[in-house]
Amino acid sequence: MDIKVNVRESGGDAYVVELGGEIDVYTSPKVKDAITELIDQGHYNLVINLEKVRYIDSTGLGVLIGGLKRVREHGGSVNLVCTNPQIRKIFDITGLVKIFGIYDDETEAQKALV
Amino acid sequence: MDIKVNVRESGGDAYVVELGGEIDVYTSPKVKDAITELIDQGHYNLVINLEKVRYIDSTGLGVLIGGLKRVREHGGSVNLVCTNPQIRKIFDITGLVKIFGIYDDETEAQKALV
Amino acid sequence: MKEIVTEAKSLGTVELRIPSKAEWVAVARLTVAAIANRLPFTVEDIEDLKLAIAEACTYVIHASSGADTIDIICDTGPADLTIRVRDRGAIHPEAAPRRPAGGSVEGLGIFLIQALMDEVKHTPEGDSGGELIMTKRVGS
Amino acid sequence: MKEIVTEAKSLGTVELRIPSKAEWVAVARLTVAAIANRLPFTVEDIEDLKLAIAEACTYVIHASSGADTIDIICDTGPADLTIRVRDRGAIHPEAAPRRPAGGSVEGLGIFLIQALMDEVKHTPEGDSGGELIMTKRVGS
Ligand SMILES: Nc1ncnc2c1ncn2[C@@H]1O[C@H](COP(=O)(O)OP(=O)(O)O)[C@@H](O)[C@H]1O
Ligand SMILES: Nc1ncnc2c1ncn2[C@@H]1O[C@H](COP(=O)(O)OP(=O)(O)O)[C@@H](O)[C@H]1O
Repeated sequence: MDIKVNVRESGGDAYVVELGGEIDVYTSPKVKDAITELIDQGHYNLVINLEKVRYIDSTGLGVLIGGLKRVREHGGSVNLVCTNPQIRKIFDITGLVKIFGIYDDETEAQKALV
Repeated sequence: MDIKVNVRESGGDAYVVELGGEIDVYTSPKVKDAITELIDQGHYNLVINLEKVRYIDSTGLGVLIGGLKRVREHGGSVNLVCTNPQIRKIFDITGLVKIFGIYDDETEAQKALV
Repeated sequence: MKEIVTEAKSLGTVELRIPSKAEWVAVARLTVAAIANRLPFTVEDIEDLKLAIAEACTYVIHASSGADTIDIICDTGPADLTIRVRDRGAIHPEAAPRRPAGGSVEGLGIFLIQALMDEVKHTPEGDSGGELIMTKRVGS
Repeated sequence: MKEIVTEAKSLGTVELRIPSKAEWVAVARLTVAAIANRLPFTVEDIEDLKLAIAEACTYVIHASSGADTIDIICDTGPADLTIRVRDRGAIHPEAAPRRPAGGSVEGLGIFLIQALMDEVKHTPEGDSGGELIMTKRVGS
């Protein structure tokens, strides 16, 4: 029932959205708001860190996809950090591995942005 | 849904029953069997270690009380090891703290047997 | 069965029906914990609620009057959780000893419910069995 | 509503009714996990089941046809768990795209259910709404 959203600036014009807990139909609006706010402020290079996420459902995936679509319109991109095998499996099954850059740690994900 | 029962001999003629997991209406028969077996074998000085027990209900308490009654008939006793505050609370509320010796570690509980 | 009037505004009701068997009590415990987690209860409160629902189910199973299932109805208010437990048999909390010492394990279970919950009532046994109603309030 | 014929011998049925609202989906997830825990499922299987039930509930909530509650009926066999999800509205898994890419998030949810469960059926929408029936087998 809990979600943690922590947004911080990182190298260059990139921003890191660090998420923790469970991203489901109830909590994903909070994630969407955080991402939307960043994009509205003109930040189009995002790292979304899912290392502390224990659970994600299609609503959560939809928020990530929605974010990716919007930043791409501005030539930006979204890279994910994901180490949880269950969550990686979801990205595999859905074919979203081909759409997102998925990395094992934040530094890697950040470097790959530029 | 899981219970772990581990019985081992310790100093003197004492035996330690180490329990782990949840002791409820479903799992407590396994605990009762282990204690009954020890008593049937003539072991009347028992330390029951509840350090790894996350949950106990009245059925579990009943098994401990039943064991205590039986060993007392033979001049024996039961000491408990219990550090979990929630479980200690249950012993407090029910007044069972006055019936059992309750200790913070196994060595203490064992020494107090003799 | 008589309609139960809930005092506080309900924020949602969850109903659970489990077989009246020992191996299903853990499911009731975890469901109640998940429901309680939606309210600002402390971790200790949630442990109390888990024990109270388990004792109620255990009581129904032991007092088994041939009912196959246990119905657990959880009403969440803004700051309280009321759990109703029903079977086709009877639940008689007033039959419990005031102090459990020397009593039966059944008495011990009902005693724990009374100690851990803020309010415990029961409706008399009718054609459709008795009902135990217990409430825990946040911050009590 | 037509009686559903379960293929394997049932070891017990648990029924859960939650409000048809996002904040209650976590309760369905945890209840299903507790039920699955009674069977020799792996940790990964249990995660799959949690996601599948959440997707079914999310679908019902989004497709909301005015139903207030979601009924979740879990039948446990010796080596399988069948979950039936009902509301007063319709669930149409065959309307889901074969591959989710480019589809809606609703389609993605149904796609995930199909990918994670061993069998997914649905009964046509009648007066009492549609029903999604999904089964996961141990060791599959
Ligand atoms: N609070 C208590 N203090 C002391 N004894 C108790 C308490 N509650 C229950 N008992 C006793 O615990 C014992 C074990 O309970 P139970 O499992 O029902 O008995 P049995 O093993 O004889 O079937 C019973 O003898 C009962 O009287
Ligand atoms: N597997 C997928 N691959 C690519 N895009 C997808 C996939 N599944 C869903 N989408 C897209 O995800 C986006 C976000 O979904 P949704 O939250 O329903 O949209 P919106 O934010 O516009 O309401 C939608 O544009 C949808 O088409």
